Amino acid sequence: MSVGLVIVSHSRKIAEGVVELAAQMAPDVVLVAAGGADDGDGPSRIGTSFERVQAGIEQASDGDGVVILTDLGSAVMTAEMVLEFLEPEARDRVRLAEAALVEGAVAAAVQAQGGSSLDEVLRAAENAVVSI
Amino acid sequence: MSVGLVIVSHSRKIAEGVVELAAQMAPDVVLVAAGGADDGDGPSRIGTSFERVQAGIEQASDGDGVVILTDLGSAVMTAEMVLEFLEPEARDRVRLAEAALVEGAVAAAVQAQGGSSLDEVLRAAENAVVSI
Amino acid sequence: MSVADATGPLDAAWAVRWMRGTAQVVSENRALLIDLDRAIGDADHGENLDRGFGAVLLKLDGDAPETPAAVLKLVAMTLMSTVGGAAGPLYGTAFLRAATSLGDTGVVDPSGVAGMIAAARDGIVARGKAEVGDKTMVDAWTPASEAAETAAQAGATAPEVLAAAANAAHAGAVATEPLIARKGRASYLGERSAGHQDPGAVSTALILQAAAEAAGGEVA
Amino acid sequence: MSVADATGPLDAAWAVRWMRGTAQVVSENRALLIDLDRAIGDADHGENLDRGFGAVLLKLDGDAPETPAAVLKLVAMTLMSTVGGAAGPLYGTAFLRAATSLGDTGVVDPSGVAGMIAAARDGIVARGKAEVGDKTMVDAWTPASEAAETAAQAGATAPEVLAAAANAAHAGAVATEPLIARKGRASYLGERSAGHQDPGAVSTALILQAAAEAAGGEVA
Ligand SMILES: Nc1ncnc2c1ncn2[C@@H]1O[C@H](COP(=O)(O)OP(=O)(O)O)[C@@H](O)[C@H]1O
Ligand SMILES: Nc1ncnc2c1ncn2[C@@H]1O[C@H](COP(=O)(O)OP(=O)(O)O)[C@@H](O)[C@H]1O
Ligand SMILES: [Mg+2]
Ligand SMILES: [Mg+2]
Ligand SMILES: [Mg+2]
Ligand SMILES: [Mg+2]
Repeated sequence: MSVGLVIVSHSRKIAEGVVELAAQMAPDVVLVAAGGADDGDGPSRIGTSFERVQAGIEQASDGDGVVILTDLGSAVMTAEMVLEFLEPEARDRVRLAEAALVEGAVAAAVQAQGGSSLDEVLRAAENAVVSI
Repeated sequence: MSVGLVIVSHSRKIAEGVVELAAQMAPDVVLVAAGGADDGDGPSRIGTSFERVQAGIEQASDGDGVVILTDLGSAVMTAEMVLEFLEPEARDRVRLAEAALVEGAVAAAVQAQGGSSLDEVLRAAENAVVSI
Repeated sequence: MSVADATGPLDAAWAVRWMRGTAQVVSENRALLIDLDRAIGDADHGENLDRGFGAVLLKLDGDAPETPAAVLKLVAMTLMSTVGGAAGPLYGTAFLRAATSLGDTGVVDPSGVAGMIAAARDGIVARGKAEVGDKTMVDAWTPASEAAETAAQAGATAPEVLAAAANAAHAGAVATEPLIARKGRASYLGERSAGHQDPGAVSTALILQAAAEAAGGEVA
Repeated sequence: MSVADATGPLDAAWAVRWMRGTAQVVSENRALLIDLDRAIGDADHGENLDRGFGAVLLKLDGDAPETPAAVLKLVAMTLMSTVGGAAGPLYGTAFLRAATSLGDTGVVDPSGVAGMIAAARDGIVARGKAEVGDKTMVDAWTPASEAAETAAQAGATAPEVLAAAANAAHAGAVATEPLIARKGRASYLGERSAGHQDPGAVSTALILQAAAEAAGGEVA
């Protein structure tokens, strides 16, 4: 199984949209949307959710590792916090990309679809060119 | 009135999500989502729509100019095509940013909210750091 | 490929036949174009073009433009607003520039055919900034344009010029197979894009084949 | 600010009083924190913290942790999952590190207070990578930690150490006003971020004030 991706955005729509866009070119890759703040029921508030990110990593981690993409700085902090709660073996198989969210996710998804390794997928995200 | 933004994405959700995210920090800026391909009724297909981009520019152009942000290359081509159909005076007040979509849109929106000029807003988009 | 039944001057009626033929051949090859795009893209090229040329058919049923250029302009505007993928602005620009090159001529002559194909090709390059060898539709349009120019200069008839262009586009499309994509979505795949023909190059060959067949040109 | 009624050792009951007091003062200052965040952010800091400490109250009604550290750990976990903004991971980390620094001690002594505040501050720096002067909550936590350390070394009581920290945090928050933000959302504003106090620095002062008041410390 390939590397999975978790898309962390303050907006649920952005996270879901990135997943639908990237899925077009990477039908076999596990892509998980972790967008918006968690407020039980009701429409998702703008923000990030520790639980959604944690569950997203869990869901994406059956393959060759997980790359996390984030939008703004507070999403990065939420993701790093989640990483601190992982067991060392699980933690070792997760990478946090410093990448443009949409562009990096598409590039990473295509790379993962091709069966590349965790660090190759990370590199694809981080080197993604804007507006190819 | 400030500079307006048009968010062109292949995914309607992404475009709408970017608008909701950027609006939080730029409540007075006109932000228009031009996402997905236009198929009359029904859910929006993944793709870009000449008409939605054209209407978006129109809608955003009451202020000090318009900055367009795009996701992938075909969105850039659609936007450039629309620009060719504008009258020269209208065309002169529009800029196409080479920027990360989400990160660039937030940075540009904040800049526009501060009353900056068209080229300053463009610069903010293009210089946006990923994961601030 | 086959010899088309229709013959006659390259007038507005020819342009309409060309577009009807394109709609048909695109529809017949929908699955092929989707499969090609699945391998190195997002699996929608066949769907995009089928929708686009389907919309062209509807427009042609309503309207009967009086010059070849008017037909191509209508096609350009329709593709632009209905395709939704890269092929929308690319073919939109191509047909628009082709229309402009024809002016208000009623019947396109051999050098007019060559000029029209060159204009389409240049429009695609201006829009997408791809070069020959980047594994895009430019790799079909460029040899097509060169073959058309050569044939026109050698005194070929207009149908013969179109047939030469279509054959060259077909060869160009086939030759994209080993290339590594450097433009468009397929460029995300890097080296993995080799080993598949480019969908846009293949659809270009289909479109030019339809042009030749609509003119009664013999396509190899 | 006022002198709190409650006095006594810094035990689990004190930690619970601290958190109840924080929930109240955050709720009272919700609109202020929102307005501060509207000026240089996204106008949600008051809402974020009010939701977070509201959730803490519910947790404390259910559970009665037996050590100060256990209270702080519960608070950390609750804020982390309910705040939704930058303050979630930042205060989450702060309270978690503070809890760790206390170990299983039943009553926190003066140097324990200083160590707890230093641990919270260091956690925030580790999480957010801001330096003093970047116009963030670090500009309140850093002077608070220094003042607590100085007071503890000078032989102050635990409530006095907390009061010194709270006063220093308050002064630090006020002093963020002229600064230009270099971290967090406010950094998008560049020079326009000057002229407003940082919301996180202000909420930090409120939290430490509540700690002091819960201990009966006199806050200027
Ligand atoms: N920059 C470009 N220049 C020339 N042709 C391009 C460019 N980008 C894409 N193409 C062509 O477009 C074709 C894909 O079209 P289509 O599937 O409709 O678009 P999309 O990639 O948006 O899904 C490619 O096979 C290629 O021939
Ligand atoms: N990198 C950082 N380091 C330290 N503090 C930060 C950082 N980023 C943001 N903050 C603090 O967080 C506060 C904003 O919190 P909040 O409004 O809850 O988050 P958000 O910016 O996600 O809406 C700021 O006022 C600042 O004090
Ligand atoms: Mg495609
Ligand atoms: Mg497509
Ligand atoms: Mg905020
Ligand atoms: Mg927020």
